[in-house]
Amino acid sequence: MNFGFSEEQELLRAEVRKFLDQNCPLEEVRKLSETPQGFSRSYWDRFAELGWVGLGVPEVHGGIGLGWVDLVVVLEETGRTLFPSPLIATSLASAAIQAAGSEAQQARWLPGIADGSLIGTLAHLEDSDVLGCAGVELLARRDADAFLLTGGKHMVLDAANADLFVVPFKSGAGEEDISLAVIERATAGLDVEPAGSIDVTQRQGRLRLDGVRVETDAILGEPGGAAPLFERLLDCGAVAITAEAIGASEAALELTASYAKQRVQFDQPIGRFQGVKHPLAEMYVDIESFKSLLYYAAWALDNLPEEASLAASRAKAYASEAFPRIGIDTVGLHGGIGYTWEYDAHLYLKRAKWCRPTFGDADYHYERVARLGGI
Amino acid sequence: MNFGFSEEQELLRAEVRKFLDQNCPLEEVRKLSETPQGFSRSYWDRFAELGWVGLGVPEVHGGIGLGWVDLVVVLEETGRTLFPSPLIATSLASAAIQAAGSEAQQARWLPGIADGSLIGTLAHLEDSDVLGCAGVELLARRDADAFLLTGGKHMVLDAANADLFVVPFKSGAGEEDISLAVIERATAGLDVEPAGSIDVTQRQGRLRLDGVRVETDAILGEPGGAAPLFERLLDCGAVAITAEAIGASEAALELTASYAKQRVQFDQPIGRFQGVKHPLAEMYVDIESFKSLLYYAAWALDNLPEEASLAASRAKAYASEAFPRIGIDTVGLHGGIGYTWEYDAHLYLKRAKWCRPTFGDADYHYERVARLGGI
Amino acid sequence: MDFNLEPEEEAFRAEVCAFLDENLVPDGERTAEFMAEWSRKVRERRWVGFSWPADVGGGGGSLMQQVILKDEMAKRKAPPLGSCFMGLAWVGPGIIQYGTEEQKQKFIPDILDGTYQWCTGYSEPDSGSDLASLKTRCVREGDEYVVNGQKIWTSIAMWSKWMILLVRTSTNVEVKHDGITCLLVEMDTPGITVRPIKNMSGGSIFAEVFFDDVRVPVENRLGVEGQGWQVTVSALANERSGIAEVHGLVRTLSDVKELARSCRRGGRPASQDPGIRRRIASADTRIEAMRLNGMRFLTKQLKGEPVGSESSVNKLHRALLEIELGELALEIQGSRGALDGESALDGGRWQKFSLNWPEVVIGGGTPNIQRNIIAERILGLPKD
Amino acid sequence: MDFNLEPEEEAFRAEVCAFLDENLVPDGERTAEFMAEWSRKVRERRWVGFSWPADVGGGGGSLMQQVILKDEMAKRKAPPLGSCFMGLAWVGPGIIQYGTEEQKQKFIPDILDGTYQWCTGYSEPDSGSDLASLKTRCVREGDEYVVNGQKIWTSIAMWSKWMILLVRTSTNVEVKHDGITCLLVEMDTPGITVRPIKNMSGGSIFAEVFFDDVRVPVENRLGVEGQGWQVTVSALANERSGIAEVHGLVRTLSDVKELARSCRRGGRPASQDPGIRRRIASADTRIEAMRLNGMRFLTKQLKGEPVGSESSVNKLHRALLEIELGELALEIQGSRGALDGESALDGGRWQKFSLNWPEVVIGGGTPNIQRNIIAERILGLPKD
Repeated sequence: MNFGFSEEQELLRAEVRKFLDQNCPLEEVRKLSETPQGFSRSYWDRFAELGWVGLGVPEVHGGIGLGWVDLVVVLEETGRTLFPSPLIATSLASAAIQAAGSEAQQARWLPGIADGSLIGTLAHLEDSDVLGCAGVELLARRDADAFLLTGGKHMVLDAANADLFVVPFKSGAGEEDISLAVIERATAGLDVEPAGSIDVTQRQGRLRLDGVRVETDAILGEPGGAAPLFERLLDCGAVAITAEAIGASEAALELTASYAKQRVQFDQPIGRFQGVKHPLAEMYVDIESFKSLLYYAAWALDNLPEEASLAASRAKAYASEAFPRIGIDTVGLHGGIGYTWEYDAHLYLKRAKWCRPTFGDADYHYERVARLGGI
Repeated sequence: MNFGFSEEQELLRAEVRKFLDQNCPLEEVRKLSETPQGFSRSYWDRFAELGWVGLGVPEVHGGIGLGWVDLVVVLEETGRTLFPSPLIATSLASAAIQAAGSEAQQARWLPGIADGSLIGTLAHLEDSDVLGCAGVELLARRDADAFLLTGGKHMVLDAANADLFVVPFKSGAGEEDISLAVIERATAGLDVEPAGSIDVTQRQGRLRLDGVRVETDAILGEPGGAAPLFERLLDCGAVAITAEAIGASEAALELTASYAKQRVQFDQPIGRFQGVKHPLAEMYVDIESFKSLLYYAAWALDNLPEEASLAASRAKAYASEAFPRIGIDTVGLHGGIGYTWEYDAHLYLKRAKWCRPTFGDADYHYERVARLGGI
Repeated sequence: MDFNLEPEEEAFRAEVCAFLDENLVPDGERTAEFMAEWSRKVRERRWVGFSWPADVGGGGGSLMQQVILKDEMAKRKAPPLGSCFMGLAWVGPGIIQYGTEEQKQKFIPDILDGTYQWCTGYSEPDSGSDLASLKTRCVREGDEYVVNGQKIWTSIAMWSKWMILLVRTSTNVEVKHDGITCLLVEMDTPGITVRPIKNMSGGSIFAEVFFDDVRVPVENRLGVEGQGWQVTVSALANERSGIAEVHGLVRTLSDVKELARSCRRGGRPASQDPGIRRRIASADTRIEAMRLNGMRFLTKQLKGEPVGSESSVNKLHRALLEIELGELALEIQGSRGALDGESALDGGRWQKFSLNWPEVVIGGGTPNIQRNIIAERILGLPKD
Repeated sequence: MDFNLEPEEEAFRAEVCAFLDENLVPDGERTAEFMAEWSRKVRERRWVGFSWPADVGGGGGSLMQQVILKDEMAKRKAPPLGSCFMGLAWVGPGIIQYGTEEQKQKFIPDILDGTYQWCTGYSEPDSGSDLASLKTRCVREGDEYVVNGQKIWTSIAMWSKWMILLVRTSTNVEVKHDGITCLLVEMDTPGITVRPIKNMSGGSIFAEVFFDDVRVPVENRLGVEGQGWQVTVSALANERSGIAEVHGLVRTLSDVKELARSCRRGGRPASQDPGIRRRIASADTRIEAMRLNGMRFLTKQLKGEPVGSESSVNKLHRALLEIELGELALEIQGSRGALDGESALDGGRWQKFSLNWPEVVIGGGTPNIQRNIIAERILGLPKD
């Protein structure tokens, strides 16, 4: 029994942290957020070189062949500095291809993912905004062996930057008719429209499909058999988002605690007042708790798939509830300074607001916890 | 515009308070709670003599002819000292007879109510535990002009002490088939079974009806036309319970604040720590707020019936949420002493737990606020 | 207890309604010409500064009449009465109470006419919640005060012609509240530098204001030297009616309800989601509690009883509601709550709203300060 | 990260399971004879005091084995290992760490055998959260200490033969933590009076204990004179595994779920009420967080890293969950939640449960104390 990270993982964490601290502190993040693409190709390439983009990609395809727990280590650090990159989106596309792609499909896309040249994403939501298989309404028309897709997906992570889109669609009415297609950016009929984000370090957009032709060799696994994989990808998404939330929350807590130690009012550091001290303690309690839940969920993704959905929902539910509260307290306990653009507090609050609904909010996940927990 | 009490009402308050402080402080309440009937006939008779039982009964029938705002004044005081009496139950029965009783019915029952000799109650709930007309499942059999009732009611306030039961029943499937009967204790087929209460100062029980014969002259108003009155009586019940909750909460807050001023730990009165001070401030905020809501609801019962349901639901919803929290903090902020039988803190907590579901809990009333508020 | 109006109050309400019927156009149709005309008319009726004494140009309205006037204006979403927000809120009342005859003549008409804006120089970098610890230095030299120091969180300093300013004229005092003096300062006085602060929702309402040997004529002192704290406290007391805030919250909640009807969550309208319904009902209930709390305080005022710390009850409610309604509005939108700008619902109105609470929550004294006020002044608990 | 067990740990788990398969009967069927037999058998296996060194009669079990043992026991709702609760929890560990050879021989076997109960004399009327301010006087006279004073909230004092007692042997100290001494006192010593305290749910677990010239032989002192605080702190550190508490909460939650299935609210099973479902899921999630937090702390302990204040995280969760689950269980019952005793569901089990939280919430250090510990010791904020 060992609920901790290995030495290799701790080393990985230290390396990622060092890289980010040296190259992309928050001033740099702010600058990147003002560019249209929102991230830096050169950092991305370095990330790939260091093996962090292809962390989960099998070694034969140019990756390192590690698991979700290792990715969590990286994501905690990217979350801590709000590092903007298509890492989560690409990891989800990569996970889909790894899980169900044929040898040929893996060989076609995974090396590019691992070396940073192909940015991937998962187009998991439609206008109904219903998560999961029930929300897949994109209905394919059959054209000989191929499928023709016309419709849209919204809230697609890093849509405008992506080269590969993993797109769930239906070829019939039921869950047994759901397939996942990998569609390349240059495909005819595919169009992307970027959308604004409450968290300026994030990019997302709408995907439009107008008679996009999907050949059999672009379908992952058996046509119609993708429902379980799609649900698993949503769990992966919830885990990845929550991993970044841990890092961001911890950074917010550090910022606030250190302010509370130095800010003097009524001749005392405000951190001496229980009205400040106790909310900070609650932040800590919440972070430690959803951290434990998240680590376990990541471990379950790798080792105990039958428990992964419940574990992921618990982690995301707790984080979706706690992180926005942490963001609000971070701004609020600072007083006026916390409300200014120059100060960093609001960056965490905005991440929290962005994070909450992404891959399911607390209402969604608590309901799922209830259902999976047998009531 | 005057959202305050009149001089007469302030005088009434002072008199009730003086009577209760002199005659029935909490030690006395504790003693009464150990008796089977749970209240004192002699205090009840004095209450009646002083006009406080017949407060709402018209003068021609021996009462004072005042309204719900006046009754609230009395109930805040009885709540403050947790005075045990069938005042709320009797007031509800009395309100039913006043509102829909014929001249003969009023003359038959109201004078006895006003002089304290008849204790009344409202049997508003059945085993389904559904509040309102939808919960009335007691189906009458017709026997010539009379109705025969067989069934039960539960959670009947002061059931074992009551002489008169106001009983809603159905003679058909719809809301237009609901009637209210006044059934006297001695009626054949009527039986009462007392039930234990989490709040030892309260009495309630189950009413069993086994072929109870209700003649036309025991029906209030037109047979089948009682639905609006029944809903109003439930609003009256919610208002009455909440009025007592104000008094009890204020007493709990006083007890806790005064303890926080004198209890010294870490060389300070604990009331200096914001961890104690702020919850006390929140108690005050809550009490003032549901107090305002309740006063307005009582005023609406008397003066603006079309707003009374929404107003009553807001007051009861807020109180049902806040009062138990106040009770818990009252015990918790005291530390060990608050947990002892001898100390009074738990009496308020138990009242809060009793009060919460009675005449509808926060879930019920907030849902009603949403519905009446147009969503 | 009586929520009905007296006959003469009803008459006043009828007068207000008649005026509004005749003169107000719907929200979308209010042109610049309309606004100019509106300002002229309400000024003519003395509804600007309606509660101020008639001899300074105010309306001499009673407390109850003010409530009626504000109530009817809010119901129809009428434009504000007068445009000099802080002048009308507390600078004017402060000058009326503490000012010299000359000061009244010089400033009050312009405040009523909305000729220019006032700003308020209270907070300093090291004096936020603990306002009385302020340090901006002020030394008298002959007929002038010389001011050096810095203010921060000064709303609309960049658009104001005058500032009401708190400075420290003496450090040799037993309690820090003494030794503070209140000055009226023209913003184009040499030595004043204004630097706008960009806030987290992207706008700029606040500014830093720097004072470098700023010379203020002694006749621009408001009240007695060293008693600026009292001037401030009684001026700020005018801020506390709380009725306008309830109207604002009512309007926001009604928009949130509309939002819940139009957004789908988990495949059905958000307004059918029991959790959302519960949260809306809870907000509705607390807003109604604020309205009624306000009426209870008003009743006390009408009876001539002092109303002080009770206003912290509504301030606390308001702070929490501003935060909660912003969260609720985003959560109702599901994953679209993560959008912003043109991509978002209503052009990102709710995203912006959900980031604007600090203006209210921090600006008017933090929730912790309000809790302290209640605990110490009302419940009598020991001071921190 | 690896939640699987090592082979030798799996072997130990198999051993435990085999024992339980063979010896345990279901909860309802445990007669007095069974319990006596059970106690004998687990004592024989050295599973009582399983973590204590073998040379004092303990099991010498590793940390991980303890967890496995407790885990399997809890899963089958087995009776506790040993009956001398406080003796096993902290008195024994304290004696093992600080006791003399004589003390070990005198007390440890009886604790393991459950021959009698120990109680804990820490809190005083004026020293609750601020335990170190205790004042019970203690003067040495020759070979005896003479104790005068009062303790309160002493669990099971009325059923105990011995007490571990903190007294003040010196007031002439710089910090109040010094000058405290730890004594082991036989409860039938002349001068001791025990008065049970009836608690709000009607039972009596606590007592007041009065000391009137109580003479305690010097050889019954535990540790050095004046260093009783250290003895106490390290003894209490043994209380902190937190695993048993999680098992208790899991069991309670599972009963609450069952309750929700069987009760109707507003015409349907409470388990279909979205608000109730949400609250159950939130409790479930926090309990799972506690379990996993515990495993993270355990991992640190296994690696030999110090685990201290983190345990306050789970203590806070537990305190709030004990309160919330009680409230939830009553609310699920609708108006029947207001009943009690025979009239109530399950004979009033949930009513009693909903009034028992102070035992946990106040007993183990109030939530505010836990928040202070986290803020000060982990986050480094200044002390109150």
